[in-house]
Amino acid sequence: MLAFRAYSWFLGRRLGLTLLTLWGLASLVFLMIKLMPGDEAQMAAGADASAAQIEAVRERLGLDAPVIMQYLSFLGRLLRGDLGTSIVTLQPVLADLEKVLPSTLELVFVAMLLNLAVAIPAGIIAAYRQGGVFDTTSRVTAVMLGGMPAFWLALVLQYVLGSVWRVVPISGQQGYGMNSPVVTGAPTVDALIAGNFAGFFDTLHHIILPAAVLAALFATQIFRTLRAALLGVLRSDFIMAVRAKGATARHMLVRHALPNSLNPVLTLSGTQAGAMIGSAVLVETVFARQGIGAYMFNAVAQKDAFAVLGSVMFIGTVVCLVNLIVDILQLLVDPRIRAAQLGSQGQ
Amino acid sequence: MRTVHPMPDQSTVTPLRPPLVTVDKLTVDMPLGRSGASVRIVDGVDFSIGVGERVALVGESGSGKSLTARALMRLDRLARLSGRVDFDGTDLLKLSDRDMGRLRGSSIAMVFQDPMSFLDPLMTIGDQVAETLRIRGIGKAEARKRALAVLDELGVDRAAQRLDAYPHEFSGGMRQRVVLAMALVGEPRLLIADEPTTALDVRVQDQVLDLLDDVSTRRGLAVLFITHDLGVVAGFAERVMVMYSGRIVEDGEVASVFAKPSHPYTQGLIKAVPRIDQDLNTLYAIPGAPPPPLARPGGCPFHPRCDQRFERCDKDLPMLLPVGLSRVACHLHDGHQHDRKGA
Amino acid sequence: MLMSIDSISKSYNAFPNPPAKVLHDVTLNIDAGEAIGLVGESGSGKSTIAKCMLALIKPEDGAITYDGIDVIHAKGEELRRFRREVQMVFQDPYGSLNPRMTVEELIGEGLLIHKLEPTAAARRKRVAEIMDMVGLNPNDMDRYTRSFSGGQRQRIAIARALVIRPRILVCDEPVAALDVSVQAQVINLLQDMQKKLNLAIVFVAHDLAVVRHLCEKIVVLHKGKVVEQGSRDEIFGNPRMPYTQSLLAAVPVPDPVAGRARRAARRLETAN
Amino acid sequence: MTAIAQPATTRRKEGFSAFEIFVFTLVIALLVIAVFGPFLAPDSIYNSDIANSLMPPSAANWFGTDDQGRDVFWRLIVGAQTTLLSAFLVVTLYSLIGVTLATVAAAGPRWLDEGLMRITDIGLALPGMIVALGFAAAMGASLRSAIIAMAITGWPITARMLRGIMRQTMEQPFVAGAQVLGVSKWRLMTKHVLPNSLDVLIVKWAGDIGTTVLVLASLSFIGVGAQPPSAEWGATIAAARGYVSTAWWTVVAPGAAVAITSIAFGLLGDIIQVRRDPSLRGN
Repeated sequence: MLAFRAYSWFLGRRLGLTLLTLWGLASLVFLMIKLMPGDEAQMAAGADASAAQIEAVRERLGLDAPVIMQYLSFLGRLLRGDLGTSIVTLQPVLADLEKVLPSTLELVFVAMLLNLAVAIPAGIIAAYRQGGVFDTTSRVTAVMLGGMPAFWLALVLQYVLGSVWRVVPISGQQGYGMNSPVVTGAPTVDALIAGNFAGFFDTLHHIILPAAVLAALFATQIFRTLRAALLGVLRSDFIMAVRAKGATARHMLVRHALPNSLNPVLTLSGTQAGAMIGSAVLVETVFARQGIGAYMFNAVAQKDAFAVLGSVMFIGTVVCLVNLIVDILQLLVDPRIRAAQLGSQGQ
Repeated sequence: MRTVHPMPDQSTVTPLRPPLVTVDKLTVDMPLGRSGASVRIVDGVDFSIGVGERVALVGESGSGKSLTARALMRLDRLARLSGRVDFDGTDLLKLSDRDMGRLRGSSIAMVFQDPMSFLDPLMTIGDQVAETLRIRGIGKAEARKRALAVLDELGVDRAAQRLDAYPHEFSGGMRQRVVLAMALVGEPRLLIADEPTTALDVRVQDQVLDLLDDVSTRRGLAVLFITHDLGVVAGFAERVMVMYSGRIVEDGEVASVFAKPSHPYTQGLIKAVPRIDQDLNTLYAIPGAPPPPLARPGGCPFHPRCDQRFERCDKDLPMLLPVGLSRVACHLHDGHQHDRKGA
Repeated sequence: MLMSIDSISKSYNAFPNPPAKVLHDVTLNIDAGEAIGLVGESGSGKSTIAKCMLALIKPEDGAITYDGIDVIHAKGEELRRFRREVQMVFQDPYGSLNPRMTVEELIGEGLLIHKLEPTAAARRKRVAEIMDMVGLNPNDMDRYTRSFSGGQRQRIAIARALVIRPRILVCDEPVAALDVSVQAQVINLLQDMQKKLNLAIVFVAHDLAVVRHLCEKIVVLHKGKVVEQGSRDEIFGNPRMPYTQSLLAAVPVPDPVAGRARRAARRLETAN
Repeated sequence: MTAIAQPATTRRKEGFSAFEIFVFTLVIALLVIAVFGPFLAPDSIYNSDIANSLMPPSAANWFGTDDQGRDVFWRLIVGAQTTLLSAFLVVTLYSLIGVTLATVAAAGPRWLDEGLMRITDIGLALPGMIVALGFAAAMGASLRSAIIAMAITGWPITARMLRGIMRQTMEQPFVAGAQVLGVSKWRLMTKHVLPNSLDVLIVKWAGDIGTTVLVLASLSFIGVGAQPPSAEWGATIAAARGYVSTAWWTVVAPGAAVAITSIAFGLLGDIIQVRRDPSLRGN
């Protein structure tokens, strides 16, 4: 009974916080719109709109009303899914973004896999042989990678691996003639649905470098967090008790230190899943991939302010929802994290 | 450089029983940062523990008592050890890590001060107690059965149902029983107990002491009991060793040490403890404080606080020498008392 | 009667679990100049009572009165007088002194904030006097507490509390973290100060032997309730409540003969 | 009761390792370049010289020239000032916001603390760079916009961390001691709580400079930060982006400058942290 109460309390709190965050995000975006220099109606209508068109937009957006009314109607429009209209594509921003979201999610998914697949084993080995050659090299690598600008790393690797060595395609998401019918919008998935295996491997070939660049940035954080957590646990008292039982170093690490260190890593990777969507802005455009990052980049380049702010609202919302899902998954999947999250009221 | 005494039998009190562990000139150095410098926490300790004997090691903070105990099991990975620790004919300090690992838990086991921080919060009690056996390749069912038997023996209520409970679901006294079960399940011959009752309330402490008393009698288990509480020593141990500043300063039968302590530090310590069974106007207070390991005074380390010090005390380090049935490291007792009269 | 605590209760919020009640209708009185011991095991609520007496936390029910001041609702000048006249010493000699203040700043802070000495020079002189009184070297005034031992720190803490001449000193396990050989120094100092300054001391402890040594009046607590209270002779010579008896019986004695006899008797009792 | 307790009395000063000296030298060199760089650079780097554009590295132009024929090396030296000064400004601004909010939250009544921390939670849950990008784009893409945008999105971590530490410090017995003595709330916070909580922030500060240099360069690259012809490093990379296959040095040099600066300040933060708490050594 108590557990049920604790669960619903946790879930309720988590949901409430997500709603609060979305409201905060909406308010920030509204503030951004108000910060824009110049006449909002003029901007929304586009540079070569006639006076009548501008007035029509002013009317539609209710820009003559007091700010508080404007704010409320802005929130109302958001609730109806209206993120504004791009002055370049003349399409609703939401419609534009929905088209490219799967491609970004695909990139983030692959990057997340790479991130965890590299960082977690590396963190474990580094902690297991603290101060050894592997530990030292991987720490130096982590420091270097963590300090490099992601977009620059993308440019350099693209040049070296794509142009000079030709190991991977320079850009795009699939080779010429490899297209599969668009179903989901994520190229790898579409290729699989079409049964186009050559196309599937081609899309993987295209995604590997962008995903690796995106992953590099985040893998350094996972590596450092896991390694520090493992070493911290290895220094704790109960590890001495396990030593006193005659356990080997390996047994201590796998059976005791690792389970006790995973919590911060899982929490971090949850946050990272969201942050990666934001960081796609830095990578997608370099590799000429479709996606919300590239969309946003182009919007900035074309001074399409409503598309930029619509994207901010959209990405922020996706990040919040991803964080919420990851938190709930953590709670459901691992009973240990459940215990830690809900607190232990034993005795 | 100190002279090495070639006759170990002279500098060791003969235990009542055949010796199980003989420690000879054990030193423990802890590194300071990465500069390569280190500080000597335990400075040449000699003692032995007989089969089934209960020995208390008493000392204050910085005396090196805990590190001495851990050194017997080589538990501190950073510590640099030298000397000999002879257990059943093998020098533990010379064993490979793998062989030492085999000995831990099965021949020598340890219980610790704060049971909660010495239990893995994410593993069930049953698994933690059985782990000692599982590490040695004993099957899951068998290990669980024996874990249950030990928990029962130690008076854990409804042990069978609670095998799958986690440490946070136990009270302080029960946790100490679990830690004790973890130590005893491998049927060791020596149990090192590092302040096992310090964090407990008196009534629980009393129960744990009774338990330890029973188990050691029943199993013929030798116990090295580390504590700072002289009351606990008097009620539990047969022999007491008093440590000060990294050295043993007095070692003897509990009855004779308490009745007639020889070292001024032991004398002061016994007089300084407030007693539940007596009214005193003022407690005897030893002036000053125990020195931190980096600032140990030369000569006898106790001399700055000693009310019986004389000329030699700040110059020569007293050796631990036989005095009656005990051993004492004090210039008052090393056969040069006439020096003092002359001074 | 200097301070009276009248049936106070206190619970702690443990949301989402139900609140935990740690004090149930606790009543006790403190007279000027007396030393009173609050003893109990962990979870007995003894430290919570000390915090209530110092107005660090507020009980939900009941009243605390100090020399005509309603402590729970005191404000302004009344609260200032209460803060000047009721002081405390903590258990942890390492955490109880601000590491970024010199000994002079630490001990002189009370004089400064209560404006008891107008000039820095006068404050300095008072600090030197009190340091001398508690057995510290006044030349150490400009040092930070980092390099002081646990016992010296407790002396600093006592000097810091006593320099503004309080009438009640609440000591929460002041010797529990000290080495045995140093513990006696601090106990003797407290005893000394109590007599010299006609100070009322509230001594919170789990160690009955220390309490017996220091306090004329003893209050035994168990699970947030007062189980028994009385004079030293009553509690130690003729305890009435079974809880008090079991508590006393469990205290180890540093004497092998007496200690073994006590334990044997006790085990016989539990066996029956 | 362990023998090796008593950290206070056994604390010792240790010398600096070669690695630490290397990092200090690097940081100091960067600061010196940032302060004096613009005074040393030849005037020619402000004018374009199309005849000499995209020349590879040589004795005359160590890092080659860019598409405008300007010397890449000297533009980096000049850009160091813009880049580092902006980063310092950003970190100082958001630290001030963070410290103020944390102090108010820690000292204030429960409802205020709760309210401020929920606002902080919102800030923490949002992707900082995206929100900063939005602000900068809305205010009109410029270095000034990017700095303001980063300052108003950067404070939540500082505020959350410091508030946590201050709450911990307030649990320390010496704070209760000061309360019993009757010190005012102002004195309690400024004299007892803040001084014992701030040093963690100083460690974070060094690392934050490194991170800020990175994010600032990213914003400039996306186009909402410094605009060409600014010598700010991110803007330089953005401007040179199209020449990566024909003149790699125009991209590699400024990116390396960003990386070295961010790594140097990150390492500085690590060193200070290990010095404060030697048990972290090797992390």
